[in-house]
Amino acid sequence: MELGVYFTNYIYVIVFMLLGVALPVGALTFGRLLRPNNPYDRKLSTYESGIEPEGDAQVRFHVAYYIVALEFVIFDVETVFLYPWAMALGELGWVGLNGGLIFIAILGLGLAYSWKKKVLEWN
Amino acid sequence: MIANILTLLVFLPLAGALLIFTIPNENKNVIRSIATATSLVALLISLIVWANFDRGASGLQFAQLVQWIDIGFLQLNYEIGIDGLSMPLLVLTTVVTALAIFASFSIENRVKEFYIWTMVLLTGMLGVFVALDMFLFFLFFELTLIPMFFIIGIWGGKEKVYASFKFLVYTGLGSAVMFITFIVMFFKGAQASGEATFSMIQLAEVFANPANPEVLTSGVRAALFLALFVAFAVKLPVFPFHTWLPNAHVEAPTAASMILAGVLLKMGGYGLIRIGVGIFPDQATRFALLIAILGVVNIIYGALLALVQTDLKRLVAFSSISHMGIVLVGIASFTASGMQGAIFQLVSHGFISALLFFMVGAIYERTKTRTISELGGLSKSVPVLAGFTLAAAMASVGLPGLSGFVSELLAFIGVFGASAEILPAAKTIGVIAGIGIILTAAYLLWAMQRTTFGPMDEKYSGLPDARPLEYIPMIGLLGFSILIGVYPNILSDVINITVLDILSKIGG
Amino acid sequence: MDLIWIILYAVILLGALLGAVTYAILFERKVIGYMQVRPGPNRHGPWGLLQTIADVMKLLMKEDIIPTAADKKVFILAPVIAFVPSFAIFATIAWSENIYGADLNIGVLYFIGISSITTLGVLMGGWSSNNKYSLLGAIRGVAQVISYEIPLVLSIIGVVILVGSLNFRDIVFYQQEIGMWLIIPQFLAFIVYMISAIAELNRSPFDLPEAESELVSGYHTEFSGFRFAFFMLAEYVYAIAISALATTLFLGGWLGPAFLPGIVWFLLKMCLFMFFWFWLRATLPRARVDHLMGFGWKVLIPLALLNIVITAIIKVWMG
Amino acid sequence: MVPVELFLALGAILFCIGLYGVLTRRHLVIVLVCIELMLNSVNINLIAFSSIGPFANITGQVFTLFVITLAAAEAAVGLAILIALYRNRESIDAIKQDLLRW
Amino acid sequence: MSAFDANWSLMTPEIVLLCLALLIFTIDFMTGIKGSKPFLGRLSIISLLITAILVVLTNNVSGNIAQVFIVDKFAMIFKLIILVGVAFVITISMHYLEKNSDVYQGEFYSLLLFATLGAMIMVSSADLITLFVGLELLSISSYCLAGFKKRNKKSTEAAIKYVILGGVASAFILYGMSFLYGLTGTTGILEIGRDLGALYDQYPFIIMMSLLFMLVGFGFKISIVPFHMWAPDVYEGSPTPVTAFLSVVSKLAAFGLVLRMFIIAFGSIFDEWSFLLAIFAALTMIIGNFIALTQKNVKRLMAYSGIAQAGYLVVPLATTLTPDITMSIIAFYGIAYVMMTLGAFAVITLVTESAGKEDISSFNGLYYRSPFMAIAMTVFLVSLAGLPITAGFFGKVYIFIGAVTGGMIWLAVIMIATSIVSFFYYFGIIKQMYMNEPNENDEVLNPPLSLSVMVTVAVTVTLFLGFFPGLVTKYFNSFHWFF
Repeated sequence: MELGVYFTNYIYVIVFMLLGVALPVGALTFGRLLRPNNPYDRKLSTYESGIEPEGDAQVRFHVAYYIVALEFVIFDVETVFLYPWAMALGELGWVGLNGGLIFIAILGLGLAYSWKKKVLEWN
Repeated sequence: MIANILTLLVFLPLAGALLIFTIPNENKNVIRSIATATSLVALLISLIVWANFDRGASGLQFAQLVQWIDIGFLQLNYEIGIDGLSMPLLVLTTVVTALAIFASFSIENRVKEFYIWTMVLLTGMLGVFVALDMFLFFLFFELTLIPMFFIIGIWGGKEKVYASFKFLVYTGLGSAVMFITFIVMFFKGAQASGEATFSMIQLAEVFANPANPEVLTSGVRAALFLALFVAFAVKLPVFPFHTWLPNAHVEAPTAASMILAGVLLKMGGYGLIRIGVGIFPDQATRFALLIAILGVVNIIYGALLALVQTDLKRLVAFSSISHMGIVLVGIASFTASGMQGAIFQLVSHGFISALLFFMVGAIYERTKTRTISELGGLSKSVPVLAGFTLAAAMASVGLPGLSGFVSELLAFIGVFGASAEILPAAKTIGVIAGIGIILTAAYLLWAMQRTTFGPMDEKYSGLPDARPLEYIPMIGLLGFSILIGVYPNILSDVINITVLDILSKIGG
Repeated sequence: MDLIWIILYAVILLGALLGAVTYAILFERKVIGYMQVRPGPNRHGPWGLLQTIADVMKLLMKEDIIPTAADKKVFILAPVIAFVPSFAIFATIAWSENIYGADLNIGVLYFIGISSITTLGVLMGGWSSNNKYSLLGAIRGVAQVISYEIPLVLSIIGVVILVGSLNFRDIVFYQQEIGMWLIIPQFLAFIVYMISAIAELNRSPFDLPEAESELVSGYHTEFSGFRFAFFMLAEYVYAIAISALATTLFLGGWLGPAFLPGIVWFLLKMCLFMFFWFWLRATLPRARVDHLMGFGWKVLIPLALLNIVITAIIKVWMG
Repeated sequence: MVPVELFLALGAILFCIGLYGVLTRRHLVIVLVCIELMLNSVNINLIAFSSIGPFANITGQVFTLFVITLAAAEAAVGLAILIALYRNRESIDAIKQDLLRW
Repeated sequence: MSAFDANWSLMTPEIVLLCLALLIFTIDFMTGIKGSKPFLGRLSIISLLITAILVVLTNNVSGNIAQVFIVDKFAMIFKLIILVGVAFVITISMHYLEKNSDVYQGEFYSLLLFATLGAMIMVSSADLITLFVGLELLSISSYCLAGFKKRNKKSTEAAIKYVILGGVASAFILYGMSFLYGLTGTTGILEIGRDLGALYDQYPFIIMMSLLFMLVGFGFKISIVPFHMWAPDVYEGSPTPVTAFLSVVSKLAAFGLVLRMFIIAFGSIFDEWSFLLAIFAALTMIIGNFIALTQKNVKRLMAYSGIAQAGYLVVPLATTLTPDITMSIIAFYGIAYVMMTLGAFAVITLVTESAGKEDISSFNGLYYRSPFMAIAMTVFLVSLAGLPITAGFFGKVYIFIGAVTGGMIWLAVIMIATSIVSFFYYFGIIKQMYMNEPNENDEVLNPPLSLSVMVTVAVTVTLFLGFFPGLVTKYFNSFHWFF
């Protein structure tokens, strides 16, 4: 049964993931037996180069980070389309090529736009 | 020339409006002259029509039919024509409007707009009286709405905005009901005859055809007729749809009040006779009692309220309501004289109420008050104005020799002669209506007594009397009233055959 | 029955990876040491072979500190989230013609998809620590990783166009078929891939998120003991994975002269890449953050797009 | 074989959770996330139909690709607007966005 | 027929518009982002006109691309309406942007063009996927446009509300679509329409649910009650030309979508949804008109007015008529709606930008300040109110007659009754213009030539269609609307 093979492959994936979880859990549990445990306030305080931590650390980020995130979302999702296209290009022929090139051209235009708008400049 | 004369008449004022539009604001006198000239030409044309009207022929004259809009299942025609019913009203419209324009020379602000709107209004009113296609009728009916809204709203008195909106919404609602009814009639007609038309004449035939009982059941006809009645009742106005009228009349500028009372109300009565009775004669007779009772209520209610008014213009406004009741009673009698009385009343009230409003306006212009108790002794300070006011009041009361008398007399003859099948309690109704007439005499005479006679207030001593220009509307309107009063044949000549036509449908 | 084999395969691979990471770290320290003309670790065991093991033991016995200000649940979860995907990637790597785990038809996509989850672990770690350095480090790290992920992903598309499949084995078979490693027709893609891979791995010269001089230790400042170890482990496992991917995509996977078995060729090529990473670290200074971001967006992405266009045209042209 | 109804139920549950979140949450980022959840429930439906539906074919998966993309685009725009909003108002609490009321 | 041997030339207008939009976009960022760029506005208008010409030229024959993209009379008329509408919106924008220099002009125009493209794809699509892509292209561009004044608190708030509710609406539409796909195994609207009748006997509940979900989503997009809550907020906050765009182009395009979806895909189960739509239409007309009465902000007022107008537009869809007649009615009203609403928005933009506030009182004494604009506005408002002799009047008459023909007299009566209610607020503005004195600091308005020309065109068409509706309707009646 073809579906069987198909799913077997994913059983690999699941096993790997479970093992991946098991290792840190096991190691940390095992480590508990070995390691000392002597917490006190000073030790548990946040590290801030030795001085008293000041204010909340979860501060606002510079807006550039958001913009990078947005750019990423756009371009990353665009690649979602490029993968199937790339795979099937052999059969799609010229029609497929034209479509893809238009797509990439628009993508490139978007990139040029953000470039020109200085979104890509850090600071 | 004669063939297209109605079209010319209807759209002439519109052309005048366009001409005025091109004149700069500052040239007030030029604008006034154009408006006057236009209205006078319109008057002239209407008189030509009057002269050429074949008094002996039944049916429509000067008819014209042009296909206008064709939307597949919906054909609209530009179908116009007049008969004895619309002829007098056409002349009434041109006369009152022309005289109202004379009366409006005192308006100084935004003259251009005023005359543009007046001209548009004139087109609308004339259109209503000549339209034979119901859709066209509706269009013209609506066309009167916007100009009047503006005229009341811009040039009106203190409460002008309230009054204009009340006018807009009431009459708008009336139009909506009318429109819905028209469309339903259109569909029912199409269902019955297979031919989709808005033509009043064709529809009248379709609806009169007894071969269409399944589609046009008595219930459907009754509903349609009542809906039409409500629609026109707003305009006429019939109690309880009358509340817009006092506001609108009181707040409107003199000229607009004249047109409003003189012509606009007549559109309601005209519509009722033309479409309501014309297409649903059987239903009209069926509801004759209802119409008559409403008419009586109108008469009494209007008169009673007029009795307690302190504001002269308001009093005149309520007298209009009262007088319109007579139209209803006249129609409800379904006799030749009753119907004639109704039409006579429409015309005669057009002249008289216009005159009354003009007089009130003229007095107000001088004394700056309309409160009855503050006036007094006007006959001493402004004898000519007081005289004409008195004459107008007398005409309104129905003094013999004036038009009011003729119409009331005809209506009463009609009521008392009505067949018992159609109008059961005719005599009672007649008597109660008669009481209403007495009340009319009471409030008008009382008001006259308090305003024109009595001791003269010192502050009114130096008031100027009628200006030459004011003589034109005064004499004109009173003249027509007297003319009809002493020579009613001039009108009944024209009306007669049409009235008989209408009555013949009732099968009486 | 199958399941047992699968588990066995996974366990063996895990063991191998742990060993590989252990010695990769040693390898790195040695390589850099020699390059800087010093011996590197040499006290524990012959040539310092036991150095990393000692380090691991030390980490295992370190006290486990979770700062009071930290968001405890996320803090505990973060290293696991960072490690699991980097290990799960290996489920699909084909070591040789016959040694492979999941033979996924979407292998490359799986690789890319799973590997980007690691970023989440980094972000969670940085954020949950409630420490300014950690947060800044994490944010910077994420910004860098996602910026370079795009050219990385785009560069692979060139290969996909040529091969017409996302399966790792198909990719290698294709190279066998045309008798050429894809590094030759896809040289541009290879360059883009290499550079973005370095940034993806947060390795020098793009190791800004961990810039000790500026941010103490980046996102894992507050992590200690084995929690810290798992971040490090994830990093190295990921480095191996990227090397394995590069090997498959560009260097013909297990292909090589027949005197050595395929898997050995594969591992050798992987080691070459590993060495390359370490070499760079010893050689190049750290890049400036604005240069870094600008480079990715303004140079690598256009280059990758250009590569796709050229490859696509050639592919269709050739039929 | 897993019946398609189970996937549909999962989709429905996700959709409801998303809708509930949109309606009740005050933090606008979470609201946006909930919208994503709703869109993903659609994806589950489509994929389920596409693989084990009564008329299983590839179209559903293609549709899913588009949904994912457009969801991402929408999220991107939503977040961008959110940033602008935050800069203007110093708050992304849904309840506090009340300049526009009648 | 597959996509490979399809007649792609059918898509010429869209492709050309895309290229031109990208060109404008490129020119914009190549010439620096900021600064006044009226030439881009002019270029955009020219692009739209070119596209409009192409739309007419390529629509001689009906055709389709792989059953995904359809070209028929329906698409043609809607595209023309959309293109003309956008051209008007851009004319308004050019004036607006001159007054608001903080807005990035080129982006504004190109976003408008992209949105237009989305709208065009929407009305031409015959596949759920294409349809959805078009819808989102339009929606996402609109979200950006709504928040275009990014330093303005109201604008960003409007945008975020729009994004959230738009997103939810999209989710609803998609959720409904997913079931439709699942049951039929296809996303082609024509095929769905063919299969649905039979399937409905089998799965009435699921199909009804799918339909309801889509109705909710589409209801949001065309802002019918009870899914209208976003519209007033978004309309008020958005820059005025964007409000115009949303209330006209966006709404009509979404409406085109609804029509194609309901007439073609759900046509075979008409009886199941027509009454529901009728109720929605009635609610929309009633609530839209009544709430509009209380509005003091002119854009908000136009929003409620737009909601009410959407109600009128739904009426023909809910009545039993042949699709061709339904379409004639809607198309006629659509044209009238574009002309009167955009004309009104042109005047509103002029007035509010000069006054610096959006209160209705900014219309005080407009007649003294610019008689032409006041008269034009009067024509538009009278048309919106549905009084003769204007395009709006005949549009309503047409709808009304359609409703009566279709046997929904009660709906027709509600329509007329609510029209009367609308007199209050439309004439309220007229009152401000004619019966109030101008505000203290208001000066004489000097509209730019382009705006005057646009308003003139709108007035002319509004009046012309009022006098001679037959010319257009005769043409429409000769159509076979759907492919």
